[in-house]
Parts: sequence; structure tokens; C-alpha cells
Amino acid sequence: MATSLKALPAERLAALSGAYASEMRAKRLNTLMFGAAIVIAAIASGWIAEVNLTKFVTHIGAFFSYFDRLATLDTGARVWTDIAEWFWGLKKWSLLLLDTMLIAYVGTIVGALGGFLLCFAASSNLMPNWWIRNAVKRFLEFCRTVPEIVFALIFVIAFGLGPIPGVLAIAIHTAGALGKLYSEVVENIDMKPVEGAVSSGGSWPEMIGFAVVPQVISNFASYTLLRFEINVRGAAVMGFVGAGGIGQDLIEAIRKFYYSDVSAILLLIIGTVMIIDLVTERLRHRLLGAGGQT
Amino acid sequence: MLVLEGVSRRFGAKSAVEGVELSIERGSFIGVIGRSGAGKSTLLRMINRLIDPTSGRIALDDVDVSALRGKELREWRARCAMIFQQFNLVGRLDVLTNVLMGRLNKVPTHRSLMRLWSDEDIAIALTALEQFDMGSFAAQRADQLSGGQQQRVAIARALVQEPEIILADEPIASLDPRNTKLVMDSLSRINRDYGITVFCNLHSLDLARAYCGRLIGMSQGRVVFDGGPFDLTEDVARQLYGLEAGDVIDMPEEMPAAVVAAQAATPPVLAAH
Amino acid sequence: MLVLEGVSRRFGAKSAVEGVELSIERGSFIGVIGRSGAGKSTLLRMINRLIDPTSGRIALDDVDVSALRGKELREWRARCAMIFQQFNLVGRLDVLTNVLMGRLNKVPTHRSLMRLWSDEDIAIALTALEQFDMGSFAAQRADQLSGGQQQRVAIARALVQEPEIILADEPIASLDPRNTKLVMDSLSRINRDYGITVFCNLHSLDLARAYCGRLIGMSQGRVVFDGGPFDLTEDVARQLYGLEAGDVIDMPEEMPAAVVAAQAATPPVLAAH
Amino acid sequence: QDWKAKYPELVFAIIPAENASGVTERYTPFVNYLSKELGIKVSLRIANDYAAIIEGQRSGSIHIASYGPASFARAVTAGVKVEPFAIETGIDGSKGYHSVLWVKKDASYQKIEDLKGKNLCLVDPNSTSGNNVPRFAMNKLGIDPDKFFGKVVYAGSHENAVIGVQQGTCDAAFNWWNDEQESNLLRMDRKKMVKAEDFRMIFKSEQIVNSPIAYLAALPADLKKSIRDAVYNVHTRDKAAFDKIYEGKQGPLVPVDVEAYKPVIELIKFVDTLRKKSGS
Amino acid sequence: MSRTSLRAVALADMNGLRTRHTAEFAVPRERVIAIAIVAAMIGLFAFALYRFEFSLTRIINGIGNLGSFVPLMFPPSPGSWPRAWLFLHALAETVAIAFLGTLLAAILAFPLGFLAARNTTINRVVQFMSRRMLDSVRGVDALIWALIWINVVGLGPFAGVLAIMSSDIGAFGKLFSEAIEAADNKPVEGVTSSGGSHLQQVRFGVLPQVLPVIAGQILYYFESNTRSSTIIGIVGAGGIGLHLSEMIRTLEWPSVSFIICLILVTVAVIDAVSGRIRRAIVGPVPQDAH
Ligand SMILES: Nc1ncnc2c1ncn2[C@@H]1O[C@H](COP(=O)(O)OP(=O)(O)OP(=O)(O)O)[C@@H](O)[C@H]1O
Ligand SMILES: Nc1ncnc2c1ncn2[C@@H]1O[C@H](COP(=O)(O)OP(=O)(O)OP(=O)(O)O)[C@@H](O)[C@H]1O
Ligand SMILES: [Mg+2]
Ligand SMILES: [Mg+2]
Ligand SMILES: O=P([O-])([O-])[O-]
Repeated sequence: MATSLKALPAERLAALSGAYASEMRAKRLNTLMFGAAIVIAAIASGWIAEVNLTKFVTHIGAFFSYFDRLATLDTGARVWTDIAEWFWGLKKWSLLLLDTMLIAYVGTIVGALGGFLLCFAASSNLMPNWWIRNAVKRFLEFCRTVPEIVFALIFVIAFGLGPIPGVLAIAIHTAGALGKLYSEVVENIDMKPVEGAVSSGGSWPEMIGFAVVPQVISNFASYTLLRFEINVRGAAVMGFVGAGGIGQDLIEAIRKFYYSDVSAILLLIIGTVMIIDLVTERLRHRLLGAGGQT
Repeated sequence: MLVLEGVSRRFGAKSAVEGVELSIERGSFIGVIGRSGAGKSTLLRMINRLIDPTSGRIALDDVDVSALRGKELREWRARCAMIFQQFNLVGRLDVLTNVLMGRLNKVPTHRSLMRLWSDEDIAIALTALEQFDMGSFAAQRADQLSGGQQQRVAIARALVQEPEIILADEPIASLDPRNTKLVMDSLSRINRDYGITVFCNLHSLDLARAYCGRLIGMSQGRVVFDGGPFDLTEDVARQLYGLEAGDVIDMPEEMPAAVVAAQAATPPVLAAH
Repeated sequence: MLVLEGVSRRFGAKSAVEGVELSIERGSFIGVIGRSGAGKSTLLRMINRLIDPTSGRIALDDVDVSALRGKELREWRARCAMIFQQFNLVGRLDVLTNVLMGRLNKVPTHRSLMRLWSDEDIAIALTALEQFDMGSFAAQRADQLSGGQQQRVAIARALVQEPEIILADEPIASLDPRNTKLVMDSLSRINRDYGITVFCNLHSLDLARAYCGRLIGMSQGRVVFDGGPFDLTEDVARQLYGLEAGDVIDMPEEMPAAVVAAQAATPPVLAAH
Repeated sequence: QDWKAKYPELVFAIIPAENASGVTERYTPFVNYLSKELGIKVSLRIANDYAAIIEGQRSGSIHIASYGPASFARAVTAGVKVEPFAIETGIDGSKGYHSVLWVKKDASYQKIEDLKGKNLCLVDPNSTSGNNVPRFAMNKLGIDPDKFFGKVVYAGSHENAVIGVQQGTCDAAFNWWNDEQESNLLRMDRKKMVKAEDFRMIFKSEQIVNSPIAYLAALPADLKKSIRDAVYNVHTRDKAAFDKIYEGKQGPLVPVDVEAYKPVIELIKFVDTLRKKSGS
Repeated sequence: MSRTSLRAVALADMNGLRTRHTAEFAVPRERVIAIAIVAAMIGLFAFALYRFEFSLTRIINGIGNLGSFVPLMFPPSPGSWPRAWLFLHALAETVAIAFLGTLLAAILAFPLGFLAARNTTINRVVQFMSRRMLDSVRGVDALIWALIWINVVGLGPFAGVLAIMSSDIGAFGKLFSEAIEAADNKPVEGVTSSGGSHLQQVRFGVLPQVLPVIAGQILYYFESNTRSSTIIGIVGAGGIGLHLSEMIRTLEWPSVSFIICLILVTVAVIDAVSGRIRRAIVGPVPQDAH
């Protein structure tokens, strides 16, 4: 083949490609075994989970039956034929939604601050001390594993009914969830800027502030806003502490089979989610900026 | 014949390249010189179409390069290999795969996505690596290499593209004298033997004079010099590097001016050859 | 007096630096030369304690640098500024903040984290930038700069540290002749006027000879040469760059060997000064 | 029988009642008994949300379901074609439980009317004994809770409602109550969360009818008959399975029809009328 | 000693610097905006606390009660051996269902993530539509997904798998796309410059960078689905969530804490495995890389 590269002596080439192949073989074998493990685990899980594809295929038509009912008013007419009737509770729901967003806001802020403060100590590239790192990791796991309901109950006993215990429970769970997600972002950063900051004698917090945060801030923002969204939708705890919220109204409508209410509330929530997503997108693209070009 | 007609590029308010007019013969060895920030990298990136000109037109033999799209654009890029100033390797992939990136356009997509490279491609890639003493690093991750090693991988990637044009953005910045010679010589050889056009951003005027058949001097985005290596007079260099205005830096007195002036050199041993 | 005693560093099975023994006088200007991959960067990084030696000891005036921890370690790092081969800037921050990071050790943490820099610090940073023609880029994001511009920002960052030792890892790799002179001259000036020790990894032997009072040659992790600029004979250079074995590269015949040999130069105008 | 070909497997679904634990262990022998009696496979599904069971019955994938009274009524109003055929009974043959209103022992209130302007804790909007029955009962008394009380709070759970009274967040709270031996308050007392003697009952609702077992109306008549036959006789034919479920605290499962649930269905319809009143 | 001329020059030229660089010495506009935003957020926070009838005295008084409930949960105990066995079994089932659901969601969301990312999508319209679709999927409550799938496959673990899958696709699509957008562009340019197609740019320029992040997210959701297994309980697949809520409902606190401990151990194991997998993908942390 015509090539502008000078050909290599055959034995040298054989030696080099042999060395490369043997180094790669180990890696490839690892990948293969990993893939095989996933497939086997998936098959086993499918068996435990009673996956039944025939049933799935024969009844897939029923997938739309619930949607069909969601699009139907009590009167039997389609929802869009009578928007006023469909969104009869718009004012109530909007207020509830705002209310819920306020609760989610406080819970998310407090939790995100907690997760932010802890995530660096849980990252292997910034916290070489095994003990501290693992202690923080286990603590974060504790925060997100103990059900919000249990925290809420403890706080209800301590502080009484009302939004406060719910917000606290949300905040603890949020700290545990975000702390973990944040720390994984931190473990994936480019270490060059970190070296830059460290080499001039910057302290640990300064290194974080100048070299790490600018790299991770956009991902942090995306996780935080997703969590905010989850907390807005989350109904269970707030209902549990007597603070209601749009989530509880939605669950109530689902359970009582007020189909048109379900679809109306759902649309409100989806609208909110979209707005949050659009805001996140703008925010993140600002933070990411033009990106390196040179 | 590669023709640039009134090519400009702005970044926001800043004009990085402005109204560049050039015609380049096939098989030329072009040195692009100029101060840091003059727009050399931007010019090369526009030829490879990594960034689009804000205005103007780039054409090769009547093909309007600046209007190419899709497959044609990819083929154009495959035809003009780029060696980046900052290497632009994929740090998490091994060295050989990084070099094999240069052959993407020649391999069916489904094969490349599965990383099923043919033996021939691997042989070509290893040959390129070995040419720059990097054969034994083939299985190492690219982000574990020293600066000069990364640069050599980047050069190998460009060569395995078997391009018609090579756009080399300071290909020897991080290289020691021996590797500098290796690299410049192989660029020179493929230019001479295979008629491949080479664009090379260089900071060393001596190297530029030694290797390039034609020099293009840029300043603040404009071409301010265009001529043979021996047209680059003192005055031109003065203007190019903005040294005419009172030079604010004082020179360490104890050093012989002539020595200070020489910026770099291959070890004298070579000069004796 | 900076002393390195049997300093080694391995990466996995690979030995990057091996058994380095050095004593460096305060106020020296040391050039570190050697082939790509010889271990030059690794050596400098160990002195700044960015990586720890696998074995051996680094000491300054009886202080065991390799044993420092916490605040003392940070102070040590502040005292020996590092200029990185790949700049290591924070791409998403503006240029001025990148330079001001050189002052982190001198500003209380709570102030720096709020970015409440004193006017004096800002003035110092801007002066350093202006010194390298980068004053007008202060507000731009670092990842939007050209290669040479980034390098100059990295140098400015090191200078505002007001260090006692400067560890410069190929500080001029991406610079044009004028900026090369600017940078080398200012290193030379602060070395001469303030007695600051400078370590400089260089690929250009001419520059090394011109600026450095002492040269250290490395090969495969070991120090194989240590002497004054004029002790660097042809033989030594040959050995250092591994050119003794039959040189496989053919030289483009049409070029005058002497020209080929010179790797780079400041424009001749300067020589005439 | 030809239904065996059409129904090779039946699904029996239950919702864990709010006052019992170990549902899986308790119901497994019963389902095995059914399977043996019917001669086909019967599988047990426990769903934590009755909406899931109603949807399942609607789609025909759940054949027999053990409901709570209100959730059964909900299934009927949601238009699912189900028929109740058996009802749980108390050990004394009673067929229901109650919603009660607790106040602090030393409070002065003697009846609901005394609570004007005070704060009331309900449980959650879905709870039969903690919301629907109380609202229905108060409606009969001519009380509009949202106007009559100072504040009406959904406490979130039966326990929270009791804790709310104890802490003074509310002056009275509705809760479920079986009889003198079993109620949520007594259970919290046993778990040392509160002391039962600190509370006093000032209202007890009419009996809320017990939980029914219902099957799909569309099942073949002879299959239905076999099911009924098996269920009505479980306490004699497989005493162990029967005792496992009720731990000797309840009487046998006896026949019932939809008539018995008319009051609950009325209740649910009443609750539905509240829906749009609370809005806009 | 360490006074370089830099400082002297700077101080001597203070006025010159100020006139040449007014912007750098002034408080930057962005800082003012940032402070305003932070102030607004604090204001909203304060308003929220006021609305929630937050009172310090209530909190302080309550702190004493904080521990009063916790002793009820100690020592953790399943109650009986068969129950412990039952819990373990339910946990294993939960892990299996969560695993399959998460895996399916990840597989389906993977291409969507690339379509929804600005730097890898086909065009702006596709990107916009993909994101809005993901928003909608996320907006639909998990309970609704459960009910929908019950209509198709009936009660049981399969419905749980499908419900987990549907509700996680939305989150995955969003998270994947945002990790992709944050990837460094330099390696992508390297691939582009040699004529790599869109697919190849993604495969070689983007994927190696984002794979560790994506793997982390998938494993996190696996963990999350395991520990908050409410959907699995709702669709009648049992699972540990069913037992946990049952124990909470019947106030059997030692069993509650026992189950929590079981889940904690599982989560820690998943975390350890996840760490190993991510390290296998990332390679040794390149702390000393150049
Ligand atoms: N993405 C960008 N955004 C804004 N400005 C940019 C961007 N890329 C380049 N520039 C500016 O355009 C000008 C030309 O940059 P270019 O990289 O072409 O210079 P260069 O001649 O290659 O310099 P060097 O020798 O230092 O590499 C510089 O002033 C640079 O700051
Ligand atoms: N993190 C790492 N992991 C593995 N090997 C490494 C690592 N860092 C450096 N090396 C290897 O150690 C050797 C010395 O590297 P070093 O960066 O010190 O070289 P250098 O002399 O600075 O070269 P250059 O002139 O090319 O910058 C090289 O062979 C390099 O591949
Ligand atoms: Mg450039
Ligand atoms: Mg180096
Ligand atoms: O912790 P989460 O399961 O809510 O992510």
C-alpha cells in the first residue's frame, strides 16, 4: 500500500504488535468478563422478576388505556373540549404548587449545602485519608438510606407537626443523595488546575474554591436542580407531616380515580419541570462558557 | 492549489484573523510565523474547518472547502491532517488507539466503533509511533505521558491519516533537539517525496528558514509578510515581532548579545555533521 | 543550599527518576536538559512536592522538605513557584484570577474564597501580566487564549508568588522569539537582582548555554551531566540525546547542514543590538 | 370443568390492612388452601396501594381481591365490575370497626360541638376512619369542619394525629378503634410512644363495615361457586391456614353482598362531592 | 528577600494601573449580580422560614425530645429468625428488580442522552424535543407509571421493573446529556480533525470522558431504587420496601431499624462495587499525570 510512512522491519513490527496485543488482552478479558457478568445478572434478575415477554407483547395495547382515561372528563367528554372544567382547580393547585416549591426550595438549599461541604472529603482524589473518606461516605449513605418518613417522625415528635420536620427530613436525604453524586463529579475532574493551585501554596479550601469548583459547578448545578425537581414532586413526606403540597393532591386524585384532575395536575408539574430544565440549561451553558478552543 | 479569499474570523468583538488572501501551490512547505496571539492557530483551524470563517472563502482546486458539509467535510478533514498545539489526545485511551484515530475515515464506521482495527492499520500506526521512538508506549494511557511524548503521539496520529495537507501547529514546541530533528525531517521528507503540502506554525525563525519553502508572517490577524526564506529581512522580523517600539526589557548585561539572541539550537554536534 | 539525596520516583514498574544526587547553591540559575521522557518534569514536580519521591530526601538548609506537612508544606510550595509544561490554568476562570492564585498563600483564606483581593495584589498581578503584554487580557477566560498567551499567564502566576525558587518546566515552549526573550530575561533578572534560584527545563541548548550558570543533563531518570555551560561538549550532547548510535534519520539534502542544525532563533535584528 | 382451561392460574391480591403485620406469612397458607380446593394455581400478590389492585382488577389480571371497605367502595365507584362475596367477622360476630375522636384526658371538651374554633387533626385525605367517616359524620351533625374548627390539619398518619394531640398541636384527633382491646392508641401505648390513659374518647362513629373479599364479576359462575365454597369453609377445612390469618382474634368469613356496602359507597360518593367544594 | 521588583514596580505604578485597568479594580458587574442573586435567595429562604412558622424556641425546646424516639429503635432486631430470613429474601428480590429496571432504563436513555446534549445532538430541534420529552417522562409520577404497567402485565415484579425503568429514563436522559455537555472539547477536536464522523467523535472523543460519570449515575440509581423500593411494593412485588412500611405502620421499631441496617449494608456493598467499576473505567486516578 502506498504510504508516506517508512515501513518497519517485519520482526520489529511483530514484536511491537505482540507486546501491544498482550497488554490489551488482559484489559479486553476484563471487559468481556464484566460484560458477561452483567448479562448473567440481568438474566437472573429477569427470572426473579418474572419477566414475561409474551404477556408484555400481547397486552401492550393496554399501555394507553390509562392515558385514555386520563384524557376523559367525568362527563365522558375529552378533557380538551372543556378546559375550564378540566382545570377547575387551577387556582388551588397553583397555590399548592408554589407552596410545595417553597418547601422544596428550603429543603434543597439546606441539603445541597450539606452535601457540598461533605462531598470533597468523600472524593478519593482530594481526600487521601482512607478513614475520613470512608467515614464521610458511610455517613452520607446513612442520610439517604434512613427513610425520610422515619426522620420526619422523629422530627414530628421533637418539633411538632408542620412543614419544619418535613423540610428537615428532605434536607437530610438531599444531603446524602447530593453528597454522593457531587463526590463522583469531583473524582472525575482534570487534576492539572488542582496542581496549579496547590503548587503556589494554596490551602485546601482555596484549592477547592479555585481549581475544583469552576470545573464541577455546572454538574453540581444540574444535580441540584434535578433534586429540587424531585423534592417538588415528592409527596410522601410532606403529606406525612401534615404539610400537604401538590404531590399529596396528585396522589389523592390518583387514588380516588379523579382522572381529569390527575392529568391536569400532571400537566402543571410537567410544565414546572420543563421550566426548571430550561433554566438549568441556560445556567449550565453560562457556567460552561465557550469551552477551550486554542 | 489551496486558495484563501478574504478569510476572517472574529471571536465576539475580537478579530483573530482578518482578510487573509493566500494561494498555496500543491506540495509547498509553508511556515507560518508571528507573535503569540497573531492568529496562526486560528488560521490552521479554519483550513481544517474546525472553526468556520466569519467571512471569506477557502477553496482547493475550485472546490469550495468552506461550503462542504457532511461526508464531504469529513473527507476533507481526513485529507488535511491537523497537529494541535495542545495535542488534543484522548487522555483515557491508550496511545495506539489515539494514533488509530487518524485512520477513522478509512475504516467502516461499524468496525471502528467496535475498535476492530485491521492488522494493516495497526501496523501503520505502530510504524508511525516507532518512527518517533514511541513504539514501546503503545499500550500506555495517553494522559500518563510526558509532554514531549504526547506531542509525538499527536504527530503520529496526523501521519497515519496519509493526508494531502498537513497542518502542524507548533509541532515541536515540547520536543528536545533530537526529536525536533526527527519530526521536522519526516515532515520535510513526506513533503518532498509525496508532494504533501505542509503548513507549519513555527516560533523558531531558523527552523522556518531551514525547512520552509515559503514563509507567511502574521500580525494581529493579518498577513504582513509572504515570501521566500531569504526575503525575511531584519526589518521584516522587527515589524513582525513588534520590536521596533522602544524595547522595554533590559537585557542581562553579563551575557554576550549574540548568545542571547540565538533562541535555541540543536546540539552543536549536529552542526558539525 | 538545596540538596537532593538519592531521589527516585517510579510509576508502577517504570522508573521516571532514579537516584538523583544534587546540591544547589542559593541563587543559581540551573538548566535541566535531556531527552523527552528523561524525567525532567518529574524532578521539578518532586521539588515542589506535587509528587513525592519513592525514595530519597530533598532538603533546603537542613529543613527536610520531603517531610513537610500541612501549613509548612504549603509555605514551602509558596516559596518555590512552579511553571507547568502544560500551564495548568483553570480554564473557566479569568486570566487575572488565575494570576492572583499565585498569591493564595499570602491572603487569608476567607478573603481569597470571596475573591476579595487587595488593590495591592491586583496591582502586582496586573504588573506581571503587563510585563508579558497580557494586561489587556485580564478579564478574558483562560481557555479562550492562544497557546503562547496561556503560557505567559502561567509565568505571571509564578512570578506574583514572590518565590525564592522558580521551577520552570519548559516555560518558553510555546513562545515566539520576542516573548522568549522577555521571559528568559525576566527570569535572569530576578535571579541576578534578588538571588532567586531558578530551575529551568529547556530543550534549546543555546538558550541553556546563554542563560544558565549550571547545566544538569538527564537521561532515563539519571543525572548524566552536571557542569558549567561550557563543559557541555559535543560528546556530552551526543550522549545526552542518544545520537551516537547510527542516526537513522536522513537529512533533507537540499538544506545547508548548518542551518538545519540551528533549531531556533530570535530574529537576527536582536543579534545586531 | 372448562374454566380450568381458560383460567390456568388465579391471582389473589390483598392490601395490607393498617393494623396488621406479616401479611405475606399470614396469607400464604390460605392461598395454598385455595389452590388445593380449586385445583389450579393461585398466586398471592400484596400491593401497598389499593389503586394498584383496582387497576389490576380492571384489567382482569387480578381475579380475587381482599379489599378494605372504602377501597372496595372506590373500586365500585370507579366502575370496576367486582362482586363482594365474603366478609370478615369479629370474634363476637360483629362486622365492623369505628372511627373515634380523641382529646386529652384533662381537657374540658365532652362532645364534638365543644370544639368550636379549636384545632382538629384528621389523618390523611384517603383514610376511611381518619377522614372520610369523620367528615361524613360531622356533615350529618351539620358541621362544616373547615368553618367550624380553627384549623383542620392532615397529620399524615394515625400516629401523627395522636402525637399532635399530645403535643397540643391539635385539640382533638380522629383515629381507628376496633374495640376495648385493640385500637391505634393502645398499640402506641404498647410501643411506649404515648400513654393511653392520657386520652379520652368523645366520639365514636357508627360501625364501619368490615373488609370484603371480592372477585371479578366476569368469572364463570361455577368458578365463583367453587371459590365461595372454599372461602366460607376455610375455618373448618384448613383451620391452621385460617388461624394463621386472624390469629384466633376473628370469626369465620361469612357471605355478604354489595348491599352491605351501600353505606360506604354512599360515603365515598359524599367524599367525591367534597372534591370540588374544597377547590377554587 | 522575597520582594521581587514586581511589587516595587506595581506600587510605583499604582495610578497608571488604575487608569489602564479601571475594570479590574472596580467591583465587577458579575459580582454585583451574584451578590444580588444570593441576597434574593437568602430573602426567599427567610420568607419561607417565616411562612413555615419556624421558631428557634420551638427548635431548641424540641432538641431535647430529638433522642426520645430513637431508643425505641434499639437494639435492631428482626423479631424472629424466619422473619430475618424473609427480610433477606425480600431484599434479594428488590435488588434483582431494581437492577433490571435500572439497567433497562440506562440502555434506553443512553441514546436519548446524546440526542439531548447540545454538543452531540443531531440538530437543535431534535435536542429541544428530546429534552422536553425527558421532562415529561420525569414529570409523570412513579405511582402513575406503576398503574399504567399494571394494566399491561398485571401485578408483580415485572410491573415493578417496567415502572422503575420508565420513571428513571427521564432522569438518566437528563443526567447523561448534562455530563456529555460538560465534556472537554479538545479530544473531540482531535477526532474531528482527522475526519471522524459524528458517531466516531462521540465514541472516541466524548465517551471515554463521560463513561465514568455515566457509570456512577447508573450505579447511584441502582442503589436508590434498592433502598427506596416503594414502587416495588406498590405493584405487588413485595420487596423490602413493603416490609419496611409495614413495620413502620405497625410501629415495630426494632424491626424498622433492622431493615434499615440491612439496606445500609447493601448500599455500602453497592458503593464499594461501584467504586471498583468506576476505577476500572477511569483507570488509576491520574494524580501525577502531566
Ligand atoms: N475561543 C476564543 N474566544 C475568544 N478569543 C479567542 C478564542 N480563540 C482564540 N482567541 C483569540 O484570538 C487570537 C488569536 O489566537 P490564536 O490561537 O490563533 O493565536 P496564535 O497565533 O496561535 O498564538 P500562539 O502562538 O500563542 O499559539 C488571540 O488573541 C486569542 O486570544
Ligand atoms: N503518571 C504517570 N504514570 C506513568 N508514567 C509516567 C507518569 N508520569 C510520567 N511518566 C513517565 O515517566 C517518564 C518521565 O516523564 P517526565 O514527564 O518527567 O519527562 P520529561 O523529561 O519531562 O519529558 P518531556 O521533555 O517530554 O516533557 C516518562 O517516560 C513518562 O512516560
Ligand atoms: Mg497557537
Ligand atoms: Mg516534561
Ligand atoms: O436518594 P434518592 O433515592 O432520592 O436519589
